[in-house]
Amino acid sequence: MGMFECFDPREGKILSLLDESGTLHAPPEGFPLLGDEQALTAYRTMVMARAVDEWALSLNRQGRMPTYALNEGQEANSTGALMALRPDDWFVPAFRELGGMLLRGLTLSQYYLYWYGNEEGSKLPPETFAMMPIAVPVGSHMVHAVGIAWAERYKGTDRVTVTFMGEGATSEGDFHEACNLAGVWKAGVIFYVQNNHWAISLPWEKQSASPTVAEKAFGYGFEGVRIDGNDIFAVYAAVKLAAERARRGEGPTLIEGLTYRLGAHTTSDDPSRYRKEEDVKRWRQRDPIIRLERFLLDREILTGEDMRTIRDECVTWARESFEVVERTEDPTLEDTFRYLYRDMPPILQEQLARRKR
Amino acid sequence: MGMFECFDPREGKILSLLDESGTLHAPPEGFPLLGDEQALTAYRTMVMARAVDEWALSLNRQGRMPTYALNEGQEANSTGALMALRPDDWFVPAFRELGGMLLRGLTLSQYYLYWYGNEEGSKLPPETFAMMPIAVPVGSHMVHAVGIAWAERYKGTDRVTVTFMGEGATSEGDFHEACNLAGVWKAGVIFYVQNNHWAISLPWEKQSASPTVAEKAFGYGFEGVRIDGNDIFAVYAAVKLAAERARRGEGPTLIEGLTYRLGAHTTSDDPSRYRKEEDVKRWRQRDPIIRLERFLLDREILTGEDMRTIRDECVTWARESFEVVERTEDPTLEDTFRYLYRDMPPILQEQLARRKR
Amino acid sequence: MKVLTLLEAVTDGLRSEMAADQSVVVFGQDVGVEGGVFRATAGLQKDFGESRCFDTPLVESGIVGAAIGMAVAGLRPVVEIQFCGFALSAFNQIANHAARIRNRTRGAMTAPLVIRTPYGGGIRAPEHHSESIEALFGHTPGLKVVVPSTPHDAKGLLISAIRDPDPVIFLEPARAYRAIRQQVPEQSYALEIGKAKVEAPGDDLTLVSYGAQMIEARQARAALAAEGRSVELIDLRTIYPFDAGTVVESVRKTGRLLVVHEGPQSFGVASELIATALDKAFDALLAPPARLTGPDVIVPLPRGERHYLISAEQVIAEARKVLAYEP
Amino acid sequence: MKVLTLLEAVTDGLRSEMAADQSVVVFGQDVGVEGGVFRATAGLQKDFGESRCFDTPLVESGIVGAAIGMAVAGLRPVVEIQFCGFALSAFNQIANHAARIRNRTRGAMTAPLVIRTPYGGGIRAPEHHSESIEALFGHTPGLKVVVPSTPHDAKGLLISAIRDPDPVIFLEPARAYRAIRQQVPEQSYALEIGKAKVEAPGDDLTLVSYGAQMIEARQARAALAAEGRSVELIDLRTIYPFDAGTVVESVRKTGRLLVVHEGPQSFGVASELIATALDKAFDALLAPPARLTGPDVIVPLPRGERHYLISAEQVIAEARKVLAYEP
Ligand SMILES: Cc1ncc(C[n+]2csc(CCOP(=O)(O)OP(=O)(O)O)c2C)c(N)n1
Ligand SMILES: Cc1ncc(C[n+]2csc(CCOP(=O)(O)OP(=O)(O)O)c2C)c(N)n1
Ligand SMILES: [Mg+2]
Ligand SMILES: [Mg+2]
Repeated sequence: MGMFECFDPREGKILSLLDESGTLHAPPEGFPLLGDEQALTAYRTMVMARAVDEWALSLNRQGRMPTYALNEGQEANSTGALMALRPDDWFVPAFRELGGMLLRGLTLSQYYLYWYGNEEGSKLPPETFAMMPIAVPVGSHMVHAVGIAWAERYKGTDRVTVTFMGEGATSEGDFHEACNLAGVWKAGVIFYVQNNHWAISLPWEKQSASPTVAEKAFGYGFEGVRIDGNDIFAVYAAVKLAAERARRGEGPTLIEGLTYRLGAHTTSDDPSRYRKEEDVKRWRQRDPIIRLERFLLDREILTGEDMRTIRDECVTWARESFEVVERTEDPTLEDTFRYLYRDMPPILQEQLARRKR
Repeated sequence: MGMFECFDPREGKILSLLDESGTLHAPPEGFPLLGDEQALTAYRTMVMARAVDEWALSLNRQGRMPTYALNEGQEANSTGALMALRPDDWFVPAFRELGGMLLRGLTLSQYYLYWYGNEEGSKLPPETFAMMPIAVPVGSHMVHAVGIAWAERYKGTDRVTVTFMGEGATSEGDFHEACNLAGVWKAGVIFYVQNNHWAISLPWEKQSASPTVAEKAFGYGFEGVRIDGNDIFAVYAAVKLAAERARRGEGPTLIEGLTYRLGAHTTSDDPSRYRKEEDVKRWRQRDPIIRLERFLLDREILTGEDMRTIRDECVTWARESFEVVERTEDPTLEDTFRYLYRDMPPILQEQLARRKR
Repeated sequence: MKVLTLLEAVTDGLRSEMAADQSVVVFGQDVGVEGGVFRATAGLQKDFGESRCFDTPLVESGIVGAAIGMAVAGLRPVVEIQFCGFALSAFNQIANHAARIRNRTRGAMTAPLVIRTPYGGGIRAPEHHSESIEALFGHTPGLKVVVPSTPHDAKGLLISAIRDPDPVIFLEPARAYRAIRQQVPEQSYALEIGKAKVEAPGDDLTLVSYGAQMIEARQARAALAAEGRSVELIDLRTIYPFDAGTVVESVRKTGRLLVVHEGPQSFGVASELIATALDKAFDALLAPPARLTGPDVIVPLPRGERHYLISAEQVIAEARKVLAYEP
Repeated sequence: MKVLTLLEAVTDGLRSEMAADQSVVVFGQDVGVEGGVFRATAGLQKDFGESRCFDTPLVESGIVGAAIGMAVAGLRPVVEIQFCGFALSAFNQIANHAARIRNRTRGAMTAPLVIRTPYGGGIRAPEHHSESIEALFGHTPGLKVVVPSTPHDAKGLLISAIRDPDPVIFLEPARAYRAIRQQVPEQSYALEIGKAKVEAPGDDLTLVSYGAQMIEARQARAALAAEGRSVELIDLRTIYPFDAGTVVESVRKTGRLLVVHEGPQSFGVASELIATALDKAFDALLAPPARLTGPDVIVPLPRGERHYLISAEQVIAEARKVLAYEP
């Protein structure tokens, strides 16, 4: 314990380094800082994620894209986290971690392909991505991360595992079983909770009577910390420290990133039914991208001109990537049967043959 | 919060009033004490529970009783708890709450009948017992208690609900969902965890990395307290306070009763495989019954003679009750079909008719 | 009478039972303020108050488990699971408690709760949003499993489910939610659970289906009628306890049986109906009873779903085979 | 060769795969120090160390979920669920993840794990310790479901299950754990999953069963032989993917089929085998294929269990009926 002593969530502490004005405050002793180059990478990644979302939304409105879940406003969480990890560290996402996925080298067209409704979008060889596919049953995947972390220790590697979830997912029984096992096994896993304040229409206050998500960790014998999830520097620092700790075999950490779902739950959702525009407006002030832009401008790492160029590149890339998707062959009848088992059993061969007629 | 302020489990505090020598220490201001009459009732109940177990064990060895779970050493927990509640408060047991069941007026022969392997043993009209049947799937019944507590509030009664579980049950996902719902609903429920240090062969230290069970409550926004579960006075006081709080609509409380499973997990288990006799010996010193006997003798509420008489009565009652069980008719073929639905559907009628031939 | 979609009929059924019986409470994820992800509970919180219709945290097992407690304490909880695929996390509560409390207590306690959940494919949804798991529930002793295929049945069967003294799994065909509009009585009415419906009489073939698949079954019957083949179309409506009598009677008349449904073939509904028909109508069979079901695969994502779903053409082709069979 | 009980054969199978493959790890509740509530893992922790065989907290869902992660990361986890009734709390992990990860990732990832769990009645146990839920798993696409009935098969099939590239539910007949002793080879051997076994040839009737029920099936075959009736006895061994070929071939020869098992009848294994036999052997049938199964009820507690379990006499009586049927 003690790594986050100065940020005990039970005392209302929150780790935040880059404020809304884009001013970077000196971190506590020993907390790592993103360098300028990294800040730039983070910026490109987040802007790309934003552009991907915006294009997906308009594609959905055009009837070219089925239900799609947006990352708008939450980009700093998975972006900062994945920048703090090694490429071979395991990444077990929920479904709002586009930034992190891009950093893992997932091509945009494959990402779009998933949401387009093609299983090829989740074809992720572990040796290439060290990343699990999107898990639709909320809260059920974190325990996989614990198993992966156990396996890596067993195999004698020092790879750590980060798993993401929303604050709503922390209500599911499997969250509890995952945390309890991680504590007992001292598993090298980081539970990153994106507390975006909403689970579809349910606000965080009604999700749990606990004042914070972070303090739930103490009931499992490990540390939890609350951070500003829209602050790329805070995310990077917290995950980096937690990862070092995990690598040293000192066990799990729970990080609650305070963030906000600026958009609808998915393209099928209408938030005006359950929340006020004012709240959303307030959070727009805290947009992780604007904040980083101000920082980059102040530091003269980027000019406004550069930023426009970056945004345009991203928009173009998004559009081109989706065109690839629309040109992609749909899965065949065989594909529907081929991947149930390594070797197709006779009963499936027969059902397939019958369908072919 | 604050009722158990002076006993924050995170500071290693434990509520204990009657020590092993039988000396009763003055409780903190406002903590209720069992009166002499009640202490006597508690004693009779616990001695009865012990006698019932001992006879069941020997019946099992004689091949007259199938697998049976013993309460030996844990009697004070459910006995003290049920004495602190109203007869109409709901009681949702696990399977080691014989003392509490006896206080609810469950006849010994019905209790034995359950373990004997006859569903009639669980025929418990709510209006008579306000008690749920024994729940075999560990950890799955606490959420029922939360639903019951919600329903009583909805119906406008002030009945509260107590549910029991072992420390092992707290690892199950349903424990988490029950606590989270109870917190969010401010349900009038008391989670009483009998931490008897073992879940079959798994010691508490390996069940969770949390130093205590009690502190898990804080992650759900309510209070948890650790008490000496072999101390009938401490149990009574803690449950009474928690019940008053629940009745006032102030929500749930988690009580961790520190106790010990002196016997085998069940009659099918051999603890010598996984634990040392010394540990058991140490806990025998803390036997809740011996402790209460010393108190009753000191206070001259009972003489040694009285105690022998009580024990003999209990032994006789146990034996007679089991004779009733052995004389009881086994369930019929019809019984096997009759209770699936209120009205037996044609398909079951037909399956039944076919079996009759 | 008013014209309603199946979805609106569900809301209407909930509404009328909530109005009639104070002990009916509706809860689940997003059912309150939001009115449900499909809007099945729209307006109920506004009209009946937060204590009658409310949102819960993300806890499928907890929702069902709490409903069991409420039911034992005398209420009539009607819970929603957003998609039936997510009901699997509540399977322990459903099968090991809800289905068993009456038998466990020899009738001293019951759990008269209703679990409403959309099922089936064809809605271009992500993974886990298109399953058909009625046979899992049907194989679990102590449960009743109901699947309406029309607005009229949806309201009447839901009302019966809520009044039923035992736990009922109420599977709502998502693909049919808005597909059909139908005249539905204003007032409350109950349709008997456990009764199949002969939707249209016929002599040459007994065609059995249920839920959204009834849409293609009806189209197939019409097409075959045009060819001069007379098909008796049966809507099973209850998966358990299923109405063997109606199916067998029809098969004894037609001598030919085709069962069509979306869910996996092995250990599925069609296999059960065929085995049952055999028990009771073997001598009357003119052709081997046939199954046209989903294969034993995972429902594909939208771009491949057409390979899984059963079209009217496929039903027609299969029916022709059964009709053509010469003993 | 050595003489082993089915239980000892399971331990022997685990032992030989653990010795052969470092990636095989065994865990679950009380499997380590204690060696399992049935002693199936006795001695493994002592011989292979705590990292190869260890105890977990009380978390069925967590056990299976963690095993999925380990399997994806390249291990071969073999987990024990103390009784199959408790596997229901892990059903979401089993059906929504273990069974789907290969298809979900188009073969990029697999979950080659084994879930060992005792099933079936007749052991005078409390509630939830006597269920037969093989059909629930069999109806779940992506799973393999294996049930051995002899020590020899138990070892060989368990070894195959551990080596299998896909998730396998390995159901161990608790009633047969110590009931049968048999010669079992010392060395390691694998028996093919998906293959039924014709245990004894016959011409008049095909009798199919599996697991502990094979005990009564064998007795029935012997008794009927004494009456001069020749019964072909088939041990199904794999519930999914089941061996339709072997069953159908036999039925085409005998023209008569009787399937016997403990689990509930509706949507059960017998119904599936009968529907399948019908697809492929209708013309060869001399009598309606018959089911003798557990009724659609909850397994009674010990004092009433005899009303549920199927005796050799019942099998004989049912077989006589099928044999006596005149077309
Ligand atoms: C087990 C399960 N229940 C319900 C759903 C439907 N659903 C999808 S996302 C969601 C809300 C999740 O909230 P949270 O965990 O906070 O993640 P967020 O959407 O806010 O990123 C729900 C209820 C689901 N996918 N899985
Ligand atoms: C879900 C489930 N898993 C496993 C079991 C088998 N089992 C019965 S009691 C028990 C240990 C329970 O430990 P604890 O909760 O501490 O209660 P205790 O036995 O100590 O009173 C286990 C593993 C069960 N009954 N239910
Ligand atoms: Mg959220
Ligand atoms: Mg215990």
